[in-house]
Amino acid sequence: MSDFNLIPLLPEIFLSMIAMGLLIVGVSQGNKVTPVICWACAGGLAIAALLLLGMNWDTHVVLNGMFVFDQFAGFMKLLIILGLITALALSVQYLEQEHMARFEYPILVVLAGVGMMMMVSANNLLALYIGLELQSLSLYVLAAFNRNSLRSAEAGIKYFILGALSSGMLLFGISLIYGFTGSIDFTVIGQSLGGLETIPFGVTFGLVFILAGLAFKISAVPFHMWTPDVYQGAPTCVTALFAIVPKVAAMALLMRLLFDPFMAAQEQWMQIIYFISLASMALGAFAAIAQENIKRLLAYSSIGNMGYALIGIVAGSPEGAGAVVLYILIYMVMTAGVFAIVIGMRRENIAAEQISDLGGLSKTHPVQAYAMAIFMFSMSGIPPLAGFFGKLFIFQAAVAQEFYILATLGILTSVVAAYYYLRIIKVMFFDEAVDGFDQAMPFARRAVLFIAVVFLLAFIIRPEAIIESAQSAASALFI
Amino acid sequence: MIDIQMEHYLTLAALIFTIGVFGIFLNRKNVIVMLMSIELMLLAVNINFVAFSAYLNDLAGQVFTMFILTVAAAEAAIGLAILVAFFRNKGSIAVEDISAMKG
Amino acid sequence: MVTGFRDMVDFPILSIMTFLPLAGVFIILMIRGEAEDVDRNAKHMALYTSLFVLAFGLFLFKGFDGSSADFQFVEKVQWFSSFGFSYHMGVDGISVFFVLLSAFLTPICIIASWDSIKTRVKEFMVAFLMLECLMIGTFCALDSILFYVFFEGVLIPMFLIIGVWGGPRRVYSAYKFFLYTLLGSVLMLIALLTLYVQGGTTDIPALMDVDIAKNMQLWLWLAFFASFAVKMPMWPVHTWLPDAHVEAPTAGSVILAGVLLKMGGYGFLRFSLPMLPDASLFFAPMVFWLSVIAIVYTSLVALVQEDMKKLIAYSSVAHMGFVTLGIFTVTTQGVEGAIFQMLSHGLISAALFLCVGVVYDRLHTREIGRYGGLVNNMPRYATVFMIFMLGSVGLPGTSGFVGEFLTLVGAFQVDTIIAALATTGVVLGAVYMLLLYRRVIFGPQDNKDAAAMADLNIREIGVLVPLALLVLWLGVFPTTVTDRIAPSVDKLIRNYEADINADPVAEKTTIEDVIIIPNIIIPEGGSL
Amino acid sequence: MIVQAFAFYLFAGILTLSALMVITARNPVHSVLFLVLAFFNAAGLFIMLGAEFIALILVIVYVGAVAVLFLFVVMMLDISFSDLRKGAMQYVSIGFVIGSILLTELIMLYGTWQFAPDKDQNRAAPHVASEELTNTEALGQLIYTDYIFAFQTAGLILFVAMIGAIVLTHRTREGVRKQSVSNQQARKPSDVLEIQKVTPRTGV
Amino acid sequence: MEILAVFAPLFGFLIVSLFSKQIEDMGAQVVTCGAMIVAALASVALFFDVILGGHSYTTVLSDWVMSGDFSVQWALRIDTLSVVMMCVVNIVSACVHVYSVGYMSHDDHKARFMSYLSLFTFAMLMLVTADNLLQLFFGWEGVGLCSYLLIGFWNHKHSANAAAVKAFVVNRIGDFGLALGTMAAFVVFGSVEFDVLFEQAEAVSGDTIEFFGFEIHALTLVCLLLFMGAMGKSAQLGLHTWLPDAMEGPTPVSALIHAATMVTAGVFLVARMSPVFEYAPDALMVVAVVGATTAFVAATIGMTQFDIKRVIAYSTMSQLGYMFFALGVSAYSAAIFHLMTHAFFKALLFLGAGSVIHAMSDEQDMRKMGGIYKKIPITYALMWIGSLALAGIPPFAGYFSKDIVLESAWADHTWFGAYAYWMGIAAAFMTAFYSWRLIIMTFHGKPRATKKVMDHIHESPGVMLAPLFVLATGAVLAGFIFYGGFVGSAHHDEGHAEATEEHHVDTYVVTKEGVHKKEGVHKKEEPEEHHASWDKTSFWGDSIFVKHENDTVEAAHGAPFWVKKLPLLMGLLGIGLGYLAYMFRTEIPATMVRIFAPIHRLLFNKWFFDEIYDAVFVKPAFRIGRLFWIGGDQNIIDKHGPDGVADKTQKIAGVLSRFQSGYIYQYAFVMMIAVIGIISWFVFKNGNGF
Repeated sequence: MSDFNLIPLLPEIFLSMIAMGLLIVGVSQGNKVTPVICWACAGGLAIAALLLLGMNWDTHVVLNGMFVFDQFAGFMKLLIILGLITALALSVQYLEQEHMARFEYPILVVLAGVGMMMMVSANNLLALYIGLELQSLSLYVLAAFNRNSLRSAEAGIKYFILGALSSGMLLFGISLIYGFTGSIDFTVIGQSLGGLETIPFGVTFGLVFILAGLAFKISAVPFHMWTPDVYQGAPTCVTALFAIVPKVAAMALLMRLLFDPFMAAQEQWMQIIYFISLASMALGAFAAIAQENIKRLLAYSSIGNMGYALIGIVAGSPEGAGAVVLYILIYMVMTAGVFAIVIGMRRENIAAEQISDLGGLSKTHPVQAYAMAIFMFSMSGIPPLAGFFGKLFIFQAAVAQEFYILATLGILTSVVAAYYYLRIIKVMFFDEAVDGFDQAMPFARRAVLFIAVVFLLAFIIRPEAIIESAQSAASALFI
Repeated sequence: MIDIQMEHYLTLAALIFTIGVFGIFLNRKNVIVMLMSIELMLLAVNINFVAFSAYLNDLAGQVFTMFILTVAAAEAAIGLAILVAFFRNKGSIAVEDISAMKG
Repeated sequence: MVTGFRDMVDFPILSIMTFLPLAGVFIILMIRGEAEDVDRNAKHMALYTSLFVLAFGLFLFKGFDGSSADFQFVEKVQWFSSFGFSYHMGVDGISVFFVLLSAFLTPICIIASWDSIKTRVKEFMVAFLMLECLMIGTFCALDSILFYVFFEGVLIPMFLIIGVWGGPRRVYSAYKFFLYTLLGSVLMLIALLTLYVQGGTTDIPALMDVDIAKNMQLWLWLAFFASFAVKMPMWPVHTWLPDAHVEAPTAGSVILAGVLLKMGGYGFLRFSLPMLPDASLFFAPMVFWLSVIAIVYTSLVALVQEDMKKLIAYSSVAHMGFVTLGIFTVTTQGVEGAIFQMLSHGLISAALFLCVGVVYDRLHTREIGRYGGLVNNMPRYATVFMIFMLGSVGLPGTSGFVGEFLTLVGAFQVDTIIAALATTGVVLGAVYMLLLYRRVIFGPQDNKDAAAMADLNIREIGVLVPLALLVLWLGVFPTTVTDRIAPSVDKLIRNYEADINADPVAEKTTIEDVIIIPNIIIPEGGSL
Repeated sequence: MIVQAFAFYLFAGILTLSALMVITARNPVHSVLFLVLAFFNAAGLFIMLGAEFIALILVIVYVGAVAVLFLFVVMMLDISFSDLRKGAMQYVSIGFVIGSILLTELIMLYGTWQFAPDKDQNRAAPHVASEELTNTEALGQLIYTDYIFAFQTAGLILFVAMIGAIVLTHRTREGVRKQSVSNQQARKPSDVLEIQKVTPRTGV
Repeated sequence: MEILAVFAPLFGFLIVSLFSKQIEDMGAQVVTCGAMIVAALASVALFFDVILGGHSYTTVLSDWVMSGDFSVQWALRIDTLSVVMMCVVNIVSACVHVYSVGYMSHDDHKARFMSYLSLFTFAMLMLVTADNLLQLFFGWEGVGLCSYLLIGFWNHKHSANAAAVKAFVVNRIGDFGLALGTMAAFVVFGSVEFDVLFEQAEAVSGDTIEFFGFEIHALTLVCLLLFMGAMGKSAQLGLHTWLPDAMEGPTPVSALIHAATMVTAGVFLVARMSPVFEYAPDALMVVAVVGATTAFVAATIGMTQFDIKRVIAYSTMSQLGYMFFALGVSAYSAAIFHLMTHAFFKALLFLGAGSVIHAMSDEQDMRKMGGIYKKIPITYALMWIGSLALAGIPPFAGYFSKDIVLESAWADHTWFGAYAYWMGIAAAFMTAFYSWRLIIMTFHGKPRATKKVMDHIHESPGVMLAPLFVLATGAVLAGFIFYGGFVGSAHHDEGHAEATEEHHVDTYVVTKEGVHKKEGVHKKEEPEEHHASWDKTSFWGDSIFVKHENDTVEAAHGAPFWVKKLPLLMGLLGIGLGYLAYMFRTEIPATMVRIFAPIHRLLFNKWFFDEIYDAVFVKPAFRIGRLFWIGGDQNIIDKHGPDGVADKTQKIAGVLSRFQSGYIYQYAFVMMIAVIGIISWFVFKNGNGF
């Protein structure tokens, strides 16, 4: 066991320990310490991030080729950890308000995070599956976490059943790949496929099933159907988590899978992703228009945004991959900001989830309204906000590979999408004011809001550092 | 036909997988049957893995199967737990009742 | 004097003009205190900021070397270095006057809104200063991505200005404005990216030297056209303009008509002509016909309007028809005339909207029939209104004439039918403007409340008279402008002709060339 | 050979039929029982393929734990199953078409199944001759070495499953008297007992 | 000097419009009249300078439009043609200014009125001194603007506003041609400067230009387009409808703008462009035909109108027709001559009519006048003078100019020359007839006005009469004095003295009768001196160019006797008929009307031009405008464009939203279909792989 080297797993191990340790604390102290545990988990995540940063980011493949740590993994894990911290920060007050402050919540979040990090580092179909399931199972529970709420439970059921179905497909695909190449190791599969003149049908079938499974995780059309319902039904803090983090992991996994072992089958997967991307953008744009519930709307928005990110994958170039990473990063920030506001939409301590509840926000809470406007303009890709650059690089990558039609259709759907983003702005700024929300915005949410706004506004000024790290992260996939 | 080849196992797995898929979207009344359909799908996958494992003469497939079994058990536990939570709220686990959210 | 400014090349005057308004925005955001004080201080701050920008604009004008066709006051800084974009600013004869126009109109708008904006004054001022920043930036940017950032960013403050401070149908109009223009611009974005990929740079001066394959040019041209045609706006994508104008507050209409529409024309001059000469040649007849249709069609529509702003809005479409016509003649007169027409229209239509705003502030209606005989109680108003009305009609001696006439001279050299048809627009223009003037200013005073309106106050005079003087000055001494734009226009046309002549297959472009889709879906080896 | 074929077709036939019954049985309890039957037959197939350990695990874990869990929940939830198939027929035809397409394609695929030319070098854990090592031993060697990562993570998954099941279903019932050992232990006589001197004939 | 002559009115305008509050009405009147008189004197001085001194020149003021090859300067071109025009404009304008002081004495907006008059004068001067087509266009539109402002001066009247807009718009239609002509000139000549045009006219006379898909003789096109402008401004048939309506303006305006100056701008334009027109014979033909027809049609209408100013307006139109056919037969100098004399007598008639109207308490309908000649004898006398001049009775100015015009037409020896001649003769008869119809209806017969009005009638004040006298002097003398210079024969190119001799002789021959009469009435002081150097060649210098073979003015001098005398005869007959019908046998008009009812209706309704235009252009324009707006913009573009797309989008959104049914099995179904679909895609795309 020459590669029994656990150093690259340090953050994961640390976080598992934290989770288990805090579970013991929770069990002994009861639910009243939930906030403490939340913050402790956040702290643990922060330490994990520091560990991550302190590590050697050169490529390491350890544990019998199961686990890879490279720049890409490091960068994506960093995003995941930051996303988790954000999600936790947004949750604390909400849990109390909704009377679901149970200490398992942060534990499950951290465990889901561990699963995601494993997905990012998976270098083996088995590791992929295991990591994915660790993440998924945690998230199933979180979706149903408010067990006194019918909607939450329903969200849990839907997410679970469809998730299990998608896992089944994923596994079926994996079995076919295994059956063809005789291996479940990414490197070996890649070499094996690379030596072929044509990709046999077995692999194509397997690829289709695997992509179906992963497309489910990033909620890409037509494997998206769970998303609106789950986003709406799950407790808002969980929705925030769903929107912010798991997609990073799933997208990272998808990228590693496609660019590493299946690069040789690019012609095949590109067609699939092409279709999925287009369908996601279109559906995300059109279906959101009819929504009244802001969480549902954000669900469709996330579907659409994943469609854009997938364009970068279709391009199949290092620039494309870098664009995807950057897009995901910017999308995360925007989503975090949006949820910092959505989670605070409460009137007389009851969550207000309708878009119309935002009416006249610019009069009652101008700061929130302007922040929200910035997020919305950014999401619709209007410069000079960061969201524009996310799209810009994506489309640049597509155009560079001469995917003109995809780029054009994509950008046209972004106009349709702008329509519903504008609607939120319209409600906030043009409509008559309804009663203001319950005041008290805790520090954590304010901080998230502030950071998101500053990021989106300031991205244009000094973007180089972020862009370069995203690009070098993505380029690690292409070595 | 007499000589049992890998293709036989694979075909069987495909059949079971299809039945599992069928079970999911043909079912109207009972979520538990859906969960069982998923178990069938996983079983099909397992058959695939074991068959390949045997014909490749490689144990990795069997290892994979083992982990699938493990995860499937965990999944079943969580699935049933969610189901119970839902039942407590709704008093039903009919599939058609799980549609409060749509649009 | 000029050499003195030459020495100041390092002085980043364009950046200062562009971003000074943002500094004003920050200061305004810092203002705290009683609501009234905040409003007042915000107004003052905005005004001073915009006046500072204007002062810098005058320095710019003074320091601009009108005999050179090069880009001047160039600043270039690395920006998005990994993509090779750069923060590249500079002006040449084509853009410098648009910068000045923006800097000139903003303080006017702020003064014009002094009393008429009563709610959310602070936000309004912030929006306006942001708008100024983006407008000036658009005309200074020499990097295509930077250009796009400014060009598109304008939508944000404008959307809010129409939506928040607009009239009863403001939501519809704001949406229409935003989505329509966004739809056009995103296609341009694709074109810009394609240019970037083809040329390997986003630097506008460098892109002008990039040769692009013919059928690719055609597609790119169409993409640019989608954006600029909507922005201009050209027929038949003009319908957002009347709505936006009608609903926008006065200052919003002023900026919309005064500056934003010009971005389309500027874009044609910056991108379509120099970068895609073959395609421009190919599509010129289409542009001509669309322009002529715009001129005649919208003039006729303007004839039957009952809403003053709508009438002026339609007249804007007609006037911008001359601009597109002039640009695509690619003759010295046509192009210079188009630029001049844009500047002149920037002043005149802005002033006309201000004039409408004056009476709207008093009576809160824009319906023509509600007014009448204003010459009796508002003689000063009648006088300035007349000057702008005549400018709009294109009376010689006003700036409107020079631009229109030059574009027509340009058009006549290329296609007499087009020129003749376009000239009918001059006649129709006279009809609807005179009818408007007659119904509003002359005639019996049937409406008591209209008859009781007070004449212009000092603030309104301060807004309108400079505009009037400029309109007259440019009408009598247009060389103030044309001399300075001539070198750049010459260069543009020389390069265009060189490009056209360099390409042996340029003469015959058939529709098949357009239809052949370049290897679009899949890179070579692909199979979709 | 014949025996093998016979066994395969027997197991496969029963497996398929019971799988069908799982999804068509009116009574969920029957479904669960058919599922158990299916698992048994699958285990038989696994043994035929030489995967004894997996076969046993399937019986023990699935039949012993998972199926029983299902049974338990089905019974607990007390589900009525009167009109289970109402409305299902509208999807049957199209579902059948879809299903047959999938099946046809998969079978066509298997009919021409090929392995990668370099599959023998790709093997991660070549099966050592069974004389030296039983299937169980071989697997055991693998999961604690090469697959330790997956093994540990599987542990985490089960951990999550535990937490999940508890957090979703465990209820602290109000009004139920429960023994609190620590309270009992912590109780001091002085807290609950008051010794009063009772003066005779005066009452308390 | 030319600066003074041109810019003094502008100065007056600026002072008055900027400081109207400070200087008040009185100051405004003083400033504008003063400036005008100064300008008039300056232009007379220029006249002598240019014509006697014989040097024409161009003063460049500044650059105007410079764009590539298209370069135009602000410049004052001073040559005979322009100084003649300047004199006419400035003198008439000065008269009108002074007259207005009296005429507008009851108006509230005196200062505005005076400033507009001054602005008009300035614009007119810019027009006549232009040295390029564009500056001419500037003045051209400038006078149009002032015309608009002044017609609509009484802006509380709907009719005045309507007339003002109509005037501007119809003029604009003409300007459409002028603008296109300017562009065409630029394309043909590469410049719009007169010097270049004139120099190169011969060189490019063979060129053609593509216009509306046809290859057209370039110069013909240029000239016709320019002539279209002239038609608009000079109210030639087709574009004349604004002129009668323009009588809504105050009478001084009618006198200045719609009789003496602005309407003659078209004549000036063609004369100015004579070097070009000479090479475009087809264009000349059109000019002649249009002019002749206008002369006739306008005269027919003039016979039936009752509004005193409208009658004069139609007569103006008719006289303009004379000028145009003169131009059309290359008799440019004759046209300008008639222009000048006409300016005097027509301004006189208008101002006289104004005086009448003023006296009649703003009554303009002749049917409500009559029998007032005793109350306003001076006006009566002046009207007589004007009418005599108009009717072409010697020795009044009109006689000289009208005759030379008609003779030139005859002398052209072309079909259109003959056409013009006969039309002109007919018009001359009608002109005389309606002139006396006017005089008699207005001044003679029984008073038809109310008693109150009659009591109120009074002679105009001195400030109004003085200008009338100036104009009357012109109306009487101008023809005789200037005949030699403007149109006098100069077919010998030898010596000056000889030419003068010949000229004298010629003059006597041609105008024997006129001179006789004239000698009886007036002393002549200066003419000899002038005559000494006056013949038309030296007079015009190179400001007018006539190809030798086209020199009809020269040829006119040799016209047969009947040709020369027929106009006079017709004038006398007309006067006689006028007397007969309205003085003595007053039932005749009514009888005539009854007999020729259809024709009368046609004439009375001005040949239905307004109605036809209204039905063909105005109404349809509005209808089309509304159609484009409602039908085009709203129901097609918006409905299928943005709004339609928005609706479709909403619908799609609704469908997609309904598709999201909330049922798990459906979601699963979609997922499976997708997977199977994708697989099938690969299978069917390259199914041979199996």
